[in-house]
Amino acid sequence: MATATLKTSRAQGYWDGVLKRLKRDKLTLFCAGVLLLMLIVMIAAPYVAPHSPYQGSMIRRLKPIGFPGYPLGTDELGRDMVTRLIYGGRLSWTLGISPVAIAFAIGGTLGIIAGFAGGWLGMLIMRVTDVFYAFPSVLLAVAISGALGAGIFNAVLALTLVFIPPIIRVAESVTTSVRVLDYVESARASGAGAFTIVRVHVLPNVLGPIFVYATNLISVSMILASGLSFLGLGTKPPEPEWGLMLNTLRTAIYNQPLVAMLPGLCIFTTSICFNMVSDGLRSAMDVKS
Amino acid sequence: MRKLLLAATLSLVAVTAQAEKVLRIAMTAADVPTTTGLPNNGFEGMRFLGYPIFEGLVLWDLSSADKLAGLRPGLAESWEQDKADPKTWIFHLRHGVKFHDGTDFNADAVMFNMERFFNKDSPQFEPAAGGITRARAPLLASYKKIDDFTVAISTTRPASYFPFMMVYPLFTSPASFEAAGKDWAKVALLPAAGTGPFKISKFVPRVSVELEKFDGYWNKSGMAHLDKVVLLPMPEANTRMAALRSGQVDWIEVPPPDGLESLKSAGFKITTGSYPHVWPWFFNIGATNSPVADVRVRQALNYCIDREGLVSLLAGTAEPSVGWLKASDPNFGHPANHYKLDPAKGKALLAEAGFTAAKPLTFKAMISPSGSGQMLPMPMNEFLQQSLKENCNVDVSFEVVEWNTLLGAARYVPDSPNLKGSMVINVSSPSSDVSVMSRYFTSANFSPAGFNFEHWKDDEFESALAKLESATDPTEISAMTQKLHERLVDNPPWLYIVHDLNPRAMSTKVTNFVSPQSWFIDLARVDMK
Amino acid sequence: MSALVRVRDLTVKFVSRDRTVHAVNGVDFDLNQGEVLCILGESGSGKSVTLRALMRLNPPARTVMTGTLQVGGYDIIAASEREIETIRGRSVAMVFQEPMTALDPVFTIGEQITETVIRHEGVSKAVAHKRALELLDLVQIPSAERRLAAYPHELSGGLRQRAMIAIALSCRPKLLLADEPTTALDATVQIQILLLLRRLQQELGMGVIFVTHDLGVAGEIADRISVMYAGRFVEEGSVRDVMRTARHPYTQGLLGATVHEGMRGKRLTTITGSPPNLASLPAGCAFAPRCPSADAACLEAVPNLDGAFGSHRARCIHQHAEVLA
Amino acid sequence: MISTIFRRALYSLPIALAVSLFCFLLVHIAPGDPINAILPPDAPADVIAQVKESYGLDKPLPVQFGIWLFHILQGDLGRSLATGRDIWPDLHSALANTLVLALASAAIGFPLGTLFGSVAGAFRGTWIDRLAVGIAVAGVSVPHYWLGMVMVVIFSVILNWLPSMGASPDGSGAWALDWEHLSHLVLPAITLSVIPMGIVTRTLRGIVGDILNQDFITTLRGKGLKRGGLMLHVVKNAAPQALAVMGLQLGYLMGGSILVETVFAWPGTGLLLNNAIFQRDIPVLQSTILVLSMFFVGLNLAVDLAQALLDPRMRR
Repeated sequence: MATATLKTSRAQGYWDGVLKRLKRDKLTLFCAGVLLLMLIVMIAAPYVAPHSPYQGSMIRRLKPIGFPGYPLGTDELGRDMVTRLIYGGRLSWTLGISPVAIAFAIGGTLGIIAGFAGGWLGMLIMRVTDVFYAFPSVLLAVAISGALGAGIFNAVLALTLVFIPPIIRVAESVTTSVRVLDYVESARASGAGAFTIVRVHVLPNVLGPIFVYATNLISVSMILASGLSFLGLGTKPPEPEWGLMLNTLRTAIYNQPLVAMLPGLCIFTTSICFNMVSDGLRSAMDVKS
Repeated sequence: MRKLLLAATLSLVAVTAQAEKVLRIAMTAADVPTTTGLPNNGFEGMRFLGYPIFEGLVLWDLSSADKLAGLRPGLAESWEQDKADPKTWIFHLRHGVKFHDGTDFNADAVMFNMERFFNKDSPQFEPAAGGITRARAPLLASYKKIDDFTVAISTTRPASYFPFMMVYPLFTSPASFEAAGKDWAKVALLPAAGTGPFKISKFVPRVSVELEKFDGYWNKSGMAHLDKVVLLPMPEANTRMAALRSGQVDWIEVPPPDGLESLKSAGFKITTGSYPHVWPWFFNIGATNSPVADVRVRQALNYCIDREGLVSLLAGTAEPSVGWLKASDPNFGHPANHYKLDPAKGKALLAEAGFTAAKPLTFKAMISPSGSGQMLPMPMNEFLQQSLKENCNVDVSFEVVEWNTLLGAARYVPDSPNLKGSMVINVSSPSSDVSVMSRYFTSANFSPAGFNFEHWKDDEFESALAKLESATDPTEISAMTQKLHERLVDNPPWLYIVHDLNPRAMSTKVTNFVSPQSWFIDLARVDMK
Repeated sequence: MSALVRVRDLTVKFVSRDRTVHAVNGVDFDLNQGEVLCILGESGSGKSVTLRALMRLNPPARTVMTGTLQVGGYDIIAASEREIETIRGRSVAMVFQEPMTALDPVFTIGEQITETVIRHEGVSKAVAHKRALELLDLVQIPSAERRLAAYPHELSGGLRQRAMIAIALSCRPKLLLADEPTTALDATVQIQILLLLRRLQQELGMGVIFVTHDLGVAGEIADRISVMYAGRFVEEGSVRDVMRTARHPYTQGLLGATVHEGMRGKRLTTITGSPPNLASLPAGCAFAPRCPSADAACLEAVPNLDGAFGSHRARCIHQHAEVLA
Repeated sequence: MISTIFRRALYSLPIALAVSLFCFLLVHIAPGDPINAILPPDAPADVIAQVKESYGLDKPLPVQFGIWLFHILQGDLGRSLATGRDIWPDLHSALANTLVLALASAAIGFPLGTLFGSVAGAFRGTWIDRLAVGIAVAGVSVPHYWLGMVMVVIFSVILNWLPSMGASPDGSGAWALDWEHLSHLVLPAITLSVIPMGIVTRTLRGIVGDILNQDFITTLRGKGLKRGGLMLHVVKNAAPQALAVMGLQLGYLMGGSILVETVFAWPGTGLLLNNAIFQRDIPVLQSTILVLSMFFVGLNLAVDLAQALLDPRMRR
């Protein structure tokens, strides 16, 4: 019990340090701010969006940026780009974050089990992971969602499957390295149950690194998801989603190049911000620095 | 060393090519259609790797842009229905026709190819080509050689429109099969020989195919003007457009509508032409509790969509469809319903069928993000969704599946779980002649056995078709055709949306191209400056 | 003959965006040719930093040094990067604590010795190789030829440290710096390495500065001892004086906490508390918070390093001799 | 050493098999039917049944998989359902094209990434570091198919400097080392190189930074080594890990070019796979994925080997 309290207090100090380091990292804070702002706008979409995301008009189609009433122009069905981009962000974010979140839960669990239990169970988990590792991620995502067909659910499923193996690997290696640490060994020696050891000693130490790794995958997920939509394997119309918007606006790239590039720009910006925040988080959590 | 040599030869070719007239065409197919004489990739495959190289006994008459393409004699100089047996047709073959490999075309060649398509026990049986041909000529029952230049072909039942089915079996030189060691897969890599105005001179799998003018073509008035045609598969519309604009090709199939304006201003020609193509929604009439089982609902929906708006979305590359045939077609007939946007009428019909503001009509449509002949399915369907909602308060949701899956769905039975409850599927289709009509709409062809996806059954239609099949008098045939079509309009199995206008974009160097009212074109007539 | 090393009021600060660490706060000492000084202290006392300062090896971007620092006539603080590179390895060489990490894992021992020789003496590879063989003999590594071709991980800890010493001696330096060179080794090997160092020092007549936290080791090898605490020398004197009559409570605490001869029959004691935070040092005696005999006066100013015993001095206002019999 | 390689090679076999099985199942759980790639949509049921029979598609799945495996073991990849042709020649040329593209991208991305990463690692915390990291993050964050489209508009359509699609002029398919051919490679290779460039930058920054923090660097400085001598040590220490990352990235380039190949109509494995997926051309899909993943596994093996050669600690 005493060791547990000691650990908590040490963890407390550690997180204070992380927070302090984060506060000093202006770039990370700025990116986090951009993401937060996007999130707020997207949540408040029904109140802030100037038009309906579905209401179009043939006379107003493909208007340029700065068209009166439509600051970012209109799309191929005459729908307001600002509105579509805001609503599109909702889906793009969902598609970017939820596969990583699910994969974090599943892959993290499996990886910790594999790393902690070892033996045949760990072996089995890791060998199955190896199979998925023989595919490059883009290939795997396209193959799975190509097989399952278009749709948000299938896209999330495909991406989740793509992200589970790498998360398992990270979780396994982090857990293995923690498992052999002295205090875990001593807890083991003092007869603590496996569950208690995992909960008290392993989890607090492995979740951080796995989490940071997972945040890094969000931008990958977002780009892959939009790529799927781009191939026609992601979301279904009329739901706005950045990748899908990019796909349908693609043919307008010669008439309204700037409008057609907007969804790509949104993906790019969001992805950069997620990457920056992830990097900032990692270096803040890195005790060495 | 080999590479160097190759580069040297290539640059040599490039030099000599300046004197030659080489037309480079970007197709929409994802792959080069098969080259053995009966191409895959649907009618686009037939358009580019079928008719220019291989020919049928009967051919499409593609000389006029003003009327729906009819038939003309091909490898058969003439044909007639056997007076004694209306199920048998006698074809008199053309003399003096040579395949590209120099061998003669004769009745033996016809029999060889018939066996190739229809007899699965023959050494030359080619399953894919056979399947395609059997699907397009389902009435064909048997064939026999009468003499070296006469063959008899029988049908399962008398059908006045049978010659329309004989445009599809194409003829490949039997010698080319022998030369390739009796293996069609090897024929593909080049001894393939047809009788058409072009021969295949080079084939790079999945990349390109090159056609060369055939100097020994039998039809001296139909000789090719071009020296070479290079066909490139480019499924992405933007890739095609960029390829045209950067001068990599001279001609692209189906430029994206939103790119037309910029192509025009960049100095490219846009050609459009009416042809027998419908972009519809198929109604799932046979499903349990189908809301579209009620004919009033189907009519109502035909009054609720803004076809003109859709045409403007497509930048004029389509025309409104108010029936299976175009309104200008002599066989259109005089149906009671004249579909146009009429929300009041649509709402009234819906109300009669029990769908009101309190209980709006709601259903699901299965669509695909792309597909051959599908035009711009996503924005078009989104537009229809909006239009139905605005005009008649109809709620449509989409089940988006990939094109191959959608094609498969068209053969499911109405209550199949694979349809995911869809009451509508969006598959574009040809509407060229009665033979196609019979394949799509007779109750004998209910899915899964045939292509009557809707399980649409109309007694008047069936009896008119029976009369037409056994008729020989052209005026009777025409009257019955009109009758058939009237039924298709008044008791609509489909939501008629638009007819494609088959847009093409080409450089100004390309001359002499007319857009015939057909899925096919006559490449031999095309020339270049 | 002037002193080999002359250090006056040396301070070393590590400056980063969030804080400044005062690692060394005014150190003075001289070292003559052939003399062995041992700097004794806990980890974090600034002893390693002082040692590295002598070669300007602390991280260049963050380190600020002031004071006077002369080694073999060179002004280390003012020297150009080029000069420093010539001094390093040639006039001054260093042996590190952990030979496993201090040696480049992907280069053979031979490569690591010869590159130093070639760097400083510009000799051919063959000559350098011959020198390397001699050096391995000098540090008593058997089957030298084979060991030259070995990678660090292929050697035992003792052999690795001998190789490390060989590298340090490769250009016959006048001053050898040793940073806890025996800490990472087994006890038996420790003695061998200490004896080797002592022998080499005498044979080659080098000045040696030896950093350790181990009193026993210090007694074994040093002529003089300086005890360091919180970046300052708190006591200095000959080995005999410091070991026998420690004057600073901290030194006394260290001695009390160590097993050594003359301790028989006494209880081991410990120093309570923990070392001060070098980012915010107290105004007075840095050891006061842990000192059993501290009073208010201790907190007023940093005591001077002096005493009435000639060269044996301590930085404590209450200093009194506790003779350990 | 040799036995390790042998063991690793053997170990990759079951992986390849599992991969094939996975592909096989993947295609079969999908709703689409390979028959749609062969026959027109309105084919009657009996025609469908007959064609299925002649392609063996009517047999139970395990039997189909068994037959396929049996042929694979004999080195026969089979024939495409869609084209009826042997798969190997098509796959062979597609692999060659993708390899050309992957190598070109690697030739752009790896040196740039190495440069940016090393410089960033050596100058951690400075503006140089931040600039390099910025470029790297931009590289991994940009939707590269979008970048490809934008580049086509600028360089092919507006400026007309470079071709927009295909691997060779006039679709001749042959490859040669002249500007005509290289010009086709430029845009897709650049597009594809941004991701490995970013990843290599990030990794090398970490590796170089770590190495520079190692104790032995202090030793080396203590020996008076100059910057050049120090660099040699850094390079030799970084090489094994850097190589591993690059090997993995080359593998990803080989298998991950599907979107870029689609945008540029580059006749490589990505396009082949894309078609195979959408046409449900099972034999092509299985063979391509099998060959690609074997390539991937082989590449990993080669990387391990090279790593062992470069890193004495890994030699056994």
